Amino acid sequence: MDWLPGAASSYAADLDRIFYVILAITGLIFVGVQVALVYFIIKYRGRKGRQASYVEGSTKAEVIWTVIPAVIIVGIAVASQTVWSEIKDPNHFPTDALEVNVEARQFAWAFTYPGADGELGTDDDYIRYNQMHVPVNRPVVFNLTSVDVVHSFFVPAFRIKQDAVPGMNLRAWFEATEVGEYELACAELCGVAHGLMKGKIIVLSEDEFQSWAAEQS
Amino acid sequence: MNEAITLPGGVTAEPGMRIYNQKLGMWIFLASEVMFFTGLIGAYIILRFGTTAWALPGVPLEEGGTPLAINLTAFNTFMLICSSVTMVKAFAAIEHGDQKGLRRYLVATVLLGAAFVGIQVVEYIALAHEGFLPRCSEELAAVVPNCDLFGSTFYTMTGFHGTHVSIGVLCMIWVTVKAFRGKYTKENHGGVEVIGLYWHFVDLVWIMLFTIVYLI
Amino acid sequence: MATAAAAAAPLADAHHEELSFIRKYIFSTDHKIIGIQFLFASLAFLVLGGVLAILLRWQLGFPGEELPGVGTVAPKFYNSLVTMHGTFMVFFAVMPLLVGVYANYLIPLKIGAPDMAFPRLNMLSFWMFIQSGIVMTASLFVEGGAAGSGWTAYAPLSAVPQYTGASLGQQLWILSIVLFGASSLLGSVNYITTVINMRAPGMTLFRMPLSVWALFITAIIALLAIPIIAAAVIMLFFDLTLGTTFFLPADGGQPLLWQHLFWFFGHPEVYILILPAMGIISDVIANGSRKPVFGYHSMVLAIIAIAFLGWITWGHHMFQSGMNPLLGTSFMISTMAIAVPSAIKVFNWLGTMWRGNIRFHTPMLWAIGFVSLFTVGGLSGIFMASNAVDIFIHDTYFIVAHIHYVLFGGSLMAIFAAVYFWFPKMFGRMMSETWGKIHFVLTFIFYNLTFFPMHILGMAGHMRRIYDPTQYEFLQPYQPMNRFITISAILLFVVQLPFIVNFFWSLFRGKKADINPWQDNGLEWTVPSPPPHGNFAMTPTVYRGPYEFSVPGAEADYMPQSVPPSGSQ
Amino acid sequence: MMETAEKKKQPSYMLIWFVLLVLTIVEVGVAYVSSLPRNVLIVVLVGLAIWKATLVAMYYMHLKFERLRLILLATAPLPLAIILIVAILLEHAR
Repeated sequence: MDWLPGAASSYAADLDRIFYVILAITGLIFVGVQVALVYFIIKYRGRKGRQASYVEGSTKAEVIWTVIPAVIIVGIAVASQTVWSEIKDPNHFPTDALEVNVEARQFAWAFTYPGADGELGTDDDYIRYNQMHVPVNRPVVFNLTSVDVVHSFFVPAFRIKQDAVPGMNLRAWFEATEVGEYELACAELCGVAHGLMKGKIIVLSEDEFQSWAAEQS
Repeated sequence: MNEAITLPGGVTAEPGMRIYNQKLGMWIFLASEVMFFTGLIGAYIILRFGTTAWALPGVPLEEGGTPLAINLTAFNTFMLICSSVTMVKAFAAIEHGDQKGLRRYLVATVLLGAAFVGIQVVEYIALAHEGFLPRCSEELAAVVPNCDLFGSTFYTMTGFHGTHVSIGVLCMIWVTVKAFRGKYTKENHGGVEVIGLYWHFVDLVWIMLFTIVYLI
Repeated sequence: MATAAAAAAPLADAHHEELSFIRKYIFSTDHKIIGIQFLFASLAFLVLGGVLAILLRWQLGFPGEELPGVGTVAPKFYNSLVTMHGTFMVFFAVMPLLVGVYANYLIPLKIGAPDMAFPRLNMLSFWMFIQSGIVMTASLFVEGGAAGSGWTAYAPLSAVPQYTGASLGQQLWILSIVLFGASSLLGSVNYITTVINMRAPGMTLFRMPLSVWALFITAIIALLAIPIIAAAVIMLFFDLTLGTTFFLPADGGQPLLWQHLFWFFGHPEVYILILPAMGIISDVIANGSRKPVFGYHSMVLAIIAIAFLGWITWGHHMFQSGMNPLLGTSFMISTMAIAVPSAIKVFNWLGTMWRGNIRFHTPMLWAIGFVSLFTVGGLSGIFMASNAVDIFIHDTYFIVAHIHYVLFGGSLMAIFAAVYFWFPKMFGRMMSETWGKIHFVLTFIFYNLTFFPMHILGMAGHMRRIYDPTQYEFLQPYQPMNRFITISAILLFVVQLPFIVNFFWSLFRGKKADINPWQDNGLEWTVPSPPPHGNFAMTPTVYRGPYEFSVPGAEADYMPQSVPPSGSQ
Repeated sequence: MMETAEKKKQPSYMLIWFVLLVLTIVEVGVAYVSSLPRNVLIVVLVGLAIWKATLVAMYYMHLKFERLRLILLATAPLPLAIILIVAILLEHAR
């Protein structure tokens, strides 16, 4: 059962777990409903001389199938909330992270890295387009903005998606756990070349990243 | 249980709201109008709270004051309130079968409503001369904070209200003509009541808009 | 019953002769004619929406290849296709098919009223709908192309012509939506007034069939939701034309404001599209099972609960939009809550079939298909209600699969059930049962072949609304599946042909229908097929609930609502 | 106010008009004399506006004299309006 793309970030496994739990629960209900439907169709198919039972309802049955879904739903909500706040709540963002500015525009991504001084907004910052180099096993917090329309930063392998809204500075984070190249896509319809607005996330080992960074400045 | 009730407007209603269709329909329509103005006013509130600076009344224009003429509009508000009372007086008159009173008060309502629209047009022209438009002139944009946003919301909200008043005046003229032809009686005057509901609603919206747009 | 019908017929004929053809069939104020007009118009838009879908599916299955006889699909045109397919299907096909057709046709007949409360407004409503449809269709052909910002028209993409390249197209889109909104508003005022004020004696609120309940609640939702979209698109229009700055961040505007306003309308809109379907399905399943609806009162409460919850869940469309994360939590909870009344409905439909004596007439087949497929759509909704899972599946094909399971597998299945069910009443002739069943089986198969694989694409991370999936390495292994979906979609489109042929053939050549071909209980089955102008020869009196099937001791297994209790006359 | 409510059939329309007029004058006055803190001023002005609007709805639109069902119908949109505005405002309370 490997329907989700290969996971390569620290929180991907948590998100996938909830996905598969929901899949299991809904799958069970799905099979239950369809089997009941088919069974009823065969069992209670119309025959001459037979009459349907005059049943108007059953409070007991209805209470049961109100309460059970409600309980399941509460369970799913609680589990989701934990992962949601892990990924999206700014108060839970990792602190010792590499900070990068990400600017989306029609139809490219611009990544601003802090230079040698490690701080953004200084003279030694440098910008790279459509390719984002990040170190493995170190959190990356990025400030996401847009120049023109709403875009969305989506890296399937990292399970991260965050809209880039013009006029807003939104923050998000990920921590890559495996060295390699991953595709970055725009997930929000953003104009004529929306489908071509792609980039690459290149995850390097810490040493490689340091030497890459040294080359840039 | 099966009793049919004849109501103003000559309509027979079955057990339901026990008011005639036209009046019920107008109330339902007004419910949707509430949501329409909620959309506009809500957008204004959100845009305004999303920014820090806004043009305030009682402050000179040069120091970031409002370009709006509040005294003129306060007078206009007064006229709209007056038109509401003449409208309700017209309704009270025909409830007693007073044809003369109905006509006199309806004419007064039409005139007051038309005057409101007229003053609003004068206000718009004056503001446009000052350079206050959905896109402000550069001189004005230099002094009025968020002038473009102010202009956008101001013209949209007051413009839609003005459109509602204008439609109301047109309908009112039609009702007045019918009143002069003696179409309304003590028993049958649904038209006056229904147009009255619309008229008071437009007045009510203005009461909110005046406070929100001009005074806050 | 028979005597009432006989008495009504000559009276109706006498009335009809006074009307010219134009007054009778074109500018008619008769709710039945208006319903039928809506039926023809919105079926035409349904076909148009289908053609657009095939074009965009072609590009996804065979990127860049030439569609025989049409040519290749350019990226800009592709965006217009995405936008217009959504727009036509939501506003001009599904919504008028459910609300325009069946609210108009069924409400007065089912509550025992001679017509709508405001027949002339009703006519106006239809002609405004036609106008808005013409404007929207025209926008496909203007310079710069049709609107290309999605049916959600997210600002600022939609607010600045340079961003999409469509200027006039976007403006016409807005104009059409405003006209459409006005038309729906007039309709809603009419439906609500009619249901409140014009019920026949004895037709208490809890004797109304669930279809009328659902249409009533739907009308309330439309009444209060549509003004919001009207306000929003008008502001968008001013941004485009008058230089206002509501949604333009450079001048202080807020893009998220658009999303809030749009989804504050948009989410209730989803329930406008599904609640009437649920009501119709309840009627058909009770009829097919020859049993009362299981838990009638809780079905009504579930409709009301879904309608109310629909107002406080719009934020789940915006989990990834940069909305306050705390707001995201509350929206997840309210969204999850909707699963409960939805589950009640599904289980109660199953309960209705349980121990029934099921007749598999064509409408019943579609109703069973509805229950089966709506379950899938409802369950897949739980994935995106979970704000954590939504981070991954938002804006992927998982969402596309979900909305199509709800709107096609749900709403459209119900629409077909309704067309087959009420066709005899509308036109006085039966549709072919054999061809109806063939239509159902083929649609059911190709429907699932088209939309089920989209779940798998979504799980793989396939973004929606992208022009060419082969541009992405991680999507290339899924291209065969995309191709499979496209071929299935074309076949799904083709197998609607039996329906079209059956519909028009039956219109002229179908077997004559008698008053009550399905042996149903509703008041509409006590008048001739088609019913005369004014519907009822004399106002009916209602003595019982809508679902008294198989009452123990009764002669027949159905008992129309106007049959007095035995013993009294 | 109390007297008008008692005379159920014939509220004194002129009295309501007078109250509305006075409230309007008070509003404009309050807006100009901005010695009050901004937030208090906003609350006071909106409160006055709601008071005036309620008077119009109650007496001129006769809502006070209608059946409860109609009152419910007429006020049904208000909770929705409040939900919309409050929820979006929370957005900015970040």
